[in-house]
Amino acid sequence: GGGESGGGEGGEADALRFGYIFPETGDLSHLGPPQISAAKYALHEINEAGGVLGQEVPEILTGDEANDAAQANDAADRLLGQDVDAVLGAAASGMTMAVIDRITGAEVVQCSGSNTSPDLSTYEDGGYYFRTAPSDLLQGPILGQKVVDDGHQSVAVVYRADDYGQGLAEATATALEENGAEVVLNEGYDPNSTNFTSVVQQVAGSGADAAVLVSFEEGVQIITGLIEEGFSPEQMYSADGLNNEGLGELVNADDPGAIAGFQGTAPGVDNEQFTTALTEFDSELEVFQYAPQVYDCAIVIALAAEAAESTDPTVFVEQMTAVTQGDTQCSGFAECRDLLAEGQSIDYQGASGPLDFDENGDVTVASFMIYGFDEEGTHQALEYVESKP
Amino acid sequence: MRRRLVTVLLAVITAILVIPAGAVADDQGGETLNGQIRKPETVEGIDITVYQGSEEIGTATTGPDGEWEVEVPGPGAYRVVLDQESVPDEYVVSERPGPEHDEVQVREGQQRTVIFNLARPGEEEGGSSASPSEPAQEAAEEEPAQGEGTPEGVTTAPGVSSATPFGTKVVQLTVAGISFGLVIAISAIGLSLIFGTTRMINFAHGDMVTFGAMMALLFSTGATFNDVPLVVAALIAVVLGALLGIGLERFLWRPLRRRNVALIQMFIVSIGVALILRHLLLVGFGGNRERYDEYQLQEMIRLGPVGVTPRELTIICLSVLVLVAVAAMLQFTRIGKAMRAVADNRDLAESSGIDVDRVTLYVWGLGGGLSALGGVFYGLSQSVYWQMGFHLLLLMFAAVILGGLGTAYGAMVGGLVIGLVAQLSTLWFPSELMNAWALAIMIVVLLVRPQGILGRRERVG
Amino acid sequence: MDFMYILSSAFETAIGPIAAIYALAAIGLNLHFGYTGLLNFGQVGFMLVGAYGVAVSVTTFGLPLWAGFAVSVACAVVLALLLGIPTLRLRADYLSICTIAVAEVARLLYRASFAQEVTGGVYGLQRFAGDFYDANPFPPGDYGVGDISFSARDLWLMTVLWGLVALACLVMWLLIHSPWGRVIKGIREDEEAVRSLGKNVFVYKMQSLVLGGVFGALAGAMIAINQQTITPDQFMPQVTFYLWAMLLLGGAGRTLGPVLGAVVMWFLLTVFDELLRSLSSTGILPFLQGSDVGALRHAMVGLTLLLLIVYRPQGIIGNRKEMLVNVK
Amino acid sequence: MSGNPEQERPSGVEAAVEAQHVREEVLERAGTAPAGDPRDHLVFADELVAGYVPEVNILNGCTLTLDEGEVVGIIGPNGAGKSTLIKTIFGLIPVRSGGLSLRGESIANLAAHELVSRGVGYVPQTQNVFPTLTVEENLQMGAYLRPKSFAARFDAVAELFPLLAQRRRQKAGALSGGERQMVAMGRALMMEPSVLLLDEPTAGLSPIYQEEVFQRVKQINATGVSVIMVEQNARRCLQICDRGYVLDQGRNAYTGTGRELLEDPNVVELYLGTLAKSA
Amino acid sequence: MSSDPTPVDRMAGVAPEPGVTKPDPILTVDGVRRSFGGLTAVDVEHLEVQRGTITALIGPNGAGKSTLFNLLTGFDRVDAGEWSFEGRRLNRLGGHQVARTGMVRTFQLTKALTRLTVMDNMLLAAPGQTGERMWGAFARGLWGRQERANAERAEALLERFKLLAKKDEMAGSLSGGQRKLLEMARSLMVNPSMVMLDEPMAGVNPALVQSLLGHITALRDEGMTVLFVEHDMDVIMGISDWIVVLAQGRVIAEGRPADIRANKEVVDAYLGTHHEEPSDTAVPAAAEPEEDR
Ligand SMILES: Nc1ncnc2c1ncn2[C@@H]1O[C@H](COP(=O)(O)OP(=O)(O)OP(=O)(O)O)[C@@H](O)[C@H]1O
Ligand SMILES: Nc1ncnc2c1ncn2[C@@H]1O[C@H](COP(=O)(O)OP(=O)(O)OP(=O)(O)O)[C@@H](O)[C@H]1O
Ligand SMILES: [Mg+2]
Ligand SMILES: [Mg+2]
Repeated sequence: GGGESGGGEGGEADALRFGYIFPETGDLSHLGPPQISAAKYALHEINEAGGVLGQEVPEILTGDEANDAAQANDAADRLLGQDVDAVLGAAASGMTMAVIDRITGAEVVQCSGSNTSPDLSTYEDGGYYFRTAPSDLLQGPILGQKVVDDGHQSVAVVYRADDYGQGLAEATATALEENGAEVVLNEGYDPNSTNFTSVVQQVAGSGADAAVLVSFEEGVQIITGLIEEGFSPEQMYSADGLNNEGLGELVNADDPGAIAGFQGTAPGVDNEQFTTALTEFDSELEVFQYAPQVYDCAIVIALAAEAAESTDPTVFVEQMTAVTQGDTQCSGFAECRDLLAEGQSIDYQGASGPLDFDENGDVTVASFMIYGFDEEGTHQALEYVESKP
Repeated sequence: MRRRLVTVLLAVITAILVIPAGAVADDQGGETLNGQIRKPETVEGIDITVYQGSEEIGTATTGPDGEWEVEVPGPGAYRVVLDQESVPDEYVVSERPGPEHDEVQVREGQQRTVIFNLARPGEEEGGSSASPSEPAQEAAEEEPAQGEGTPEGVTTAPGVSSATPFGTKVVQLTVAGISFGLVIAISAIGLSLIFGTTRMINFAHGDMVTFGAMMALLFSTGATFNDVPLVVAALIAVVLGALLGIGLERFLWRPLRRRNVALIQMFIVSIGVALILRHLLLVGFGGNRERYDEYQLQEMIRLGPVGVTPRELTIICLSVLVLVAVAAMLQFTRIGKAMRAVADNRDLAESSGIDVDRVTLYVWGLGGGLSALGGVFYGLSQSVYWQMGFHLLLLMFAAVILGGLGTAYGAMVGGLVIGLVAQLSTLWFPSELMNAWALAIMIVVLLVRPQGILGRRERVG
Repeated sequence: MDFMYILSSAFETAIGPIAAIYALAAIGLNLHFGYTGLLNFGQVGFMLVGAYGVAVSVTTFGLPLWAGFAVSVACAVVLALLLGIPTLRLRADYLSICTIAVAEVARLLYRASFAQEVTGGVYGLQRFAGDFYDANPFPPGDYGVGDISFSARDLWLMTVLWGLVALACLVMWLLIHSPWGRVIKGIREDEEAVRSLGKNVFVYKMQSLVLGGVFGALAGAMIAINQQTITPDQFMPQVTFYLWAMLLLGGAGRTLGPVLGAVVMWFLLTVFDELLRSLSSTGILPFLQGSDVGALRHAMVGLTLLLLIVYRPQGIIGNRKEMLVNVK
Repeated sequence: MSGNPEQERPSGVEAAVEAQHVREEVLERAGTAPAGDPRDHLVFADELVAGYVPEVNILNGCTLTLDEGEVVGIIGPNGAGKSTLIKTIFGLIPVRSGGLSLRGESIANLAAHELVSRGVGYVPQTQNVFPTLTVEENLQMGAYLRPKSFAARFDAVAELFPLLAQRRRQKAGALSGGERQMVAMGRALMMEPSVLLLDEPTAGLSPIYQEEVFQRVKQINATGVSVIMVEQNARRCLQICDRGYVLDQGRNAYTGTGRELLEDPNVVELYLGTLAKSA
Repeated sequence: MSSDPTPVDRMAGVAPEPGVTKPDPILTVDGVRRSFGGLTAVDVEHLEVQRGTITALIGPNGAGKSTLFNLLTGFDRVDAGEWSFEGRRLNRLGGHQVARTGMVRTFQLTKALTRLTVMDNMLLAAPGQTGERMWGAFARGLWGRQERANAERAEALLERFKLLAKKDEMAGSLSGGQRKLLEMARSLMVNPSMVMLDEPMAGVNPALVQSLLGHITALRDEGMTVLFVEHDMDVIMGISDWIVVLAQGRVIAEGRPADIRANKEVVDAYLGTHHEEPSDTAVPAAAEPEEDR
């Protein structure tokens, strides 16, 4: 129904233009595909529902952050040069740092689905920067608590020494100590490291009864090493970086059950539906890290534009927080848009969680999944926990 | 500031339990607070009281294995207090986390663990958090013997519950260093050959390594090629690697040489080749890490303090074999000598009747094949991803240079030094600086021996 | 597909601040390699210390921005000395690997957790260039001709940067066309011969390393200013490789070679990016997945580098005669 | 300040001017050498044009023949193109125009190693050893195409240069200039060529060895090997040569038997010098 | 020419024996040794080089001549021994420092600066250029005149060495012999008080050799000391005032040309008998310059 959205004065508004800056290449290129698909999926949904303010949303403009600030900057420049209204990304906190001045300085809304660095909360972004991923400060305590709850009292924390791993590891280690557990090892490794034997041996030799691995896929090498050293998967924990359906097969293709008992935390809600829909949209997708968060970014931006009845970012940025904190809960673009058209104030419930932005553009409430693997090595969501700062 | 934030953090709102048969929530039902006093050892008869606000919810006393449990009426925030009176005289309550936990949030259905630690008077140390550079030596002293004290319900794997003594660590890391060093060496030997023969800094070598690993992956896993055994796939990969090398020489480097293009320009071309190869592999195989599906997760062979998997042992042995074979080939066979002759002086080699183009082609073939083999070994010992070779490239160069260019065993010696230094540095320094130490050692060695470890000084006048 | 748009946006990049920054760093590299024959593969190390010189001075120690630049230059000098003393007597190919190694070690140290207090560790440092933008004489707004336009911010940056580049070129020209430059070029050919004529080769090499390093550091400092944020991981060895590509593309041993190389290189990078992206969005290349564009673009850059060297090995304005003499 | 020794001759400048005249005259005549039939000669280079840098010819129509069992010497001032001529014959420099044949068969575009397999051996003027190979390996490279004959040939070479046998395990790069020259010569002798191209084989050798090399060349020649040698030890070279060519600026300036050239006053004045004039 | 006895004349009274002291040595070498593995390449007990003379250093291949040059000029390190030049000890000085004391050498295997023009090769060698200092380089006015003077001198030398036509070509495009010539000319450009030439005439056309010898003797007459290694007997006998014979690293004989030719040991080890005949005829030519005086 385009009728309602015609509420804008004469329907003269420009189309809402999205752009993204995601890692298509570079060290974090494995994080690219799910986020790209999610963004495209969101736009697809929006257009299915008739577009924003009655205008079809044009094809998303793309940019590669390449894990290189110069290229990310260049990509940002070009997106801005094409008059985008909103930029999704960047995926890595460091890359966001590299482009945030440019984008928010140009008064364009930026929303990332995977930035977890606490520093971004307080960054002076003129109110243009948002993120749907929870800060490390939210995830760390949940993970720490989980380890302690399972009866572990001396814990080894190893992490990917970059802005993702170090931040989360710090938060987790703090939480572990707050809970009274002893952190017997707190060691970062070079993300580009080509050999993990020494890390494995440090964990094995630390006398810890549990290990927390804050890593991306390279964590598989540590898991394998630890299992071979006689560590049981039940003693291993990880975070969103290893929240991977195929983890069991990566560790041991013959017997994915080898990692039975491995657990971890990851931002997300119980949203089978979203995963299924996204898989339908892009059948080649294997992992789904941060896909719901990116999807939410796009939808919230579209809703904000609807609510502000304008696709001008300087105008609709005011509505970004409002559409996540209103009175009537709703989910999905079509439903929320219709409510807005009825003049209601809406509270968008995202694919990644309840999603309420605070004044910093952070989510106030984050939902975390505790995942684990069963005897067959199948990925399971064990529990959902919400956390508020 | 962050500390304080975290203490107020755990305000729990709702809890949704999705999977009914959760692996953790074994005994379904009410919320509890529980714990086990086991530091420095399990202590019986300690009283623990739980309050909600000022209201006392319940009290428990630790059992013989130090465990205690208090049922709580429901989700919410509780205060858990350890009764200091009940602590036997030989212990005091450890400062961390102290005798009292404020604001312990319990979610619906959660059996939440609360930790109290005891300590022997006088032994109390301030913080227990390990700094990265001192891996928990204290933990070893604190828990000299586990054995009978280990309570059930707490999973403790054999051999990991107490910290390993320093000497053992040295031995273990030495083994790890050797195996790492040999993987570097075997990947680098092709580089050394090509670098040695053509004097060209081939920046595409890392990606040739990746190519080999990926080809083996392509043939050994997945439906595409019906799962040939990895050994066969590795052989195919070596052949393909050799073909890649030959193709590059035949259709790129040779024409460039014909056009009298200088080495440094060729180096830029090799960067171009590297970019192409790497990103085509990215497009073809995606950005994820994969592993071969054979020889994973093996039982360790334990020889005293050292554990090695058969996989690693095989890689070590095969690497040494191949390295020695290549070195011997270079040193003793006719074609090997011809390769060195071409390296020294192309025109003169040509004038000696050596078909320089053919020899160079062999070198590239051999170099390509060996890099593919290195890739398979490397992928087997670590994992296969599109940047694997690129990440290893600098270490390979370091190994080749450190050993001394143009020497038969150079790559091997250099690789071993690099591998050992990298691994052993983690005994004292943070792991994140592993590569920094490996590279630093190269510079230090070159300071003393500018021609590399095995290299020979050149005559000046 | 809008070719005019693609061209104009590529042109914007080619004369934009980033290209100027790379040009500056490549000028330093030109002094190192093009004239002195030092195979310096660690130029990015100078950019790193330059960038951090500004960032650390301003953020961590609260110094004014100009002092940050002074610190940058000082850091470059120190790094050049540290790098040069052990490595300058090495053979060319050994030197090349050692310089990458030093730059890489520097990066790893700057990002290490123990350095976090000062350098911000893996998080890097942000927001230190306010003073620079406050000094912007251009009133806010867009400036440009036709499809090409720059914001006041970029215009200010570009003025300063291209000014620096021009200054660097002038300095280089004066130096190279002097007896000093002759000695430097002599060292490139055969340092033993130059030594036998009574020139202190080490000192000359060191001077060259320092001066080229200072250009690199200035480029680094300008990166910091441009981005307002720096992390150690943006100073990976690849940056040096790109600089090399630019230098050889333009023509090594030519005053304007590196500048031309940087401009052309960024032009190409952008053209391919835009071209592939518009091809994939118009669906002309159906096999292209969204995430493949970035990868293919890099592959295309590789291919172009390759073709350019094949068809113009001496670079765009290089001297083919010099190159041929070099070979035989 | 000008040196006394020059008094007996015209002063430097005048001499140069006069010499230039003679040279120009000679070069006028050159290039009209009668072309023969390639099949009549072992090596036949006809009006060769070649060079290094595009569009700059170093050889401007150089003609040379070598018959079976001959020793031919090439002399000429520095930079005349002697080495270039040898390199062109040996296929290291592409022929730009002109004919080049071996036993009547064109070799204009053959690679050097193919010539080696046709029995042509070559000793370059500079960079004529493999520095990182040992002396023995250097010699093995000489016998690359006939590895079996190595042992026997090695003994023969060792007899000529005993030092090489003593130093067989030493890297050639560390050798003295003369020792290198021995290695280079030895390497060529290992090949058992039927045509031997020598570019200043005696440069840097001590007088004893210089003479030894000339003698050896004669001996080898006596066994049926044809030799082309470039020499700056021109007088001695022409003494043992059957025929000699004087090259100047990439052209033939004089051609004749060794004795004819030795006695031609112009050749002596311009190319041989009077320093070592006998009698 | 001055009426003072020239250095050459003063050599008349010096006994032709190894290690003999000279009236006015510019270079004194004492106990210099260098060995490579088991091979002692240089073992010179005592050697003096007379100022203002042309001294030839001869010896069989591998005798250690080039190695001695390398040691004396700081391009290699001695195992033991010391030496002094113009009364100044040179031990531990680097190659460039030695050159600055006024002792300049050439290399047996030439080292042309290939991608510099011949002229630049020459100019590079000129000593004490203001513009060679980094800051000086910017002040064109400071070094412009010096540069022109140097260029003139360089052209004169190139003319002499038959390289003037090539002055704007890259040194890398010179032929083997031309490189030798350039190397020699370049070393003279430094204005050394002593040049050490390592086989300067090998590969140089005899006609040119002849005119160069004139130049070298002229240089000597201007007061320069020349120490050169050579295998061409005509050259050695033609211009040297004094000959030092090295074999297996040791000085086995010293003396004037006539002394050396009469030395049976040297003839056997080095000259070979066959050479006697032509070298006999060369004597008068060699003696010419001296007789003139
Ligand atoms: N690699 C090269 N590139 C360009 N020009 C060259 C090259 N080598 C030689 N030349 C030029 O070719 C000419 C002839 O050189 P060539 O080496 O043939 O001389 P030559 O007769 O052997 O002299 P010499 O007796 O000094 O060895 C020289 O003038 C030189 O300038
Ligand atoms: N770096 C080195 N390593 C090993 N041996 C060396 C080295 N340098 C020189 N030699 C040896 O020392 C000896 C002396 O060499 P040197 O070059 O001084 O001889 P030379 O007298 O100059 O001979 P030539 O007349 O042939 O040039 C030679 O036998 C040589 O092999
Ligand atoms: Mg020649
Ligand atoms: Mg010598």
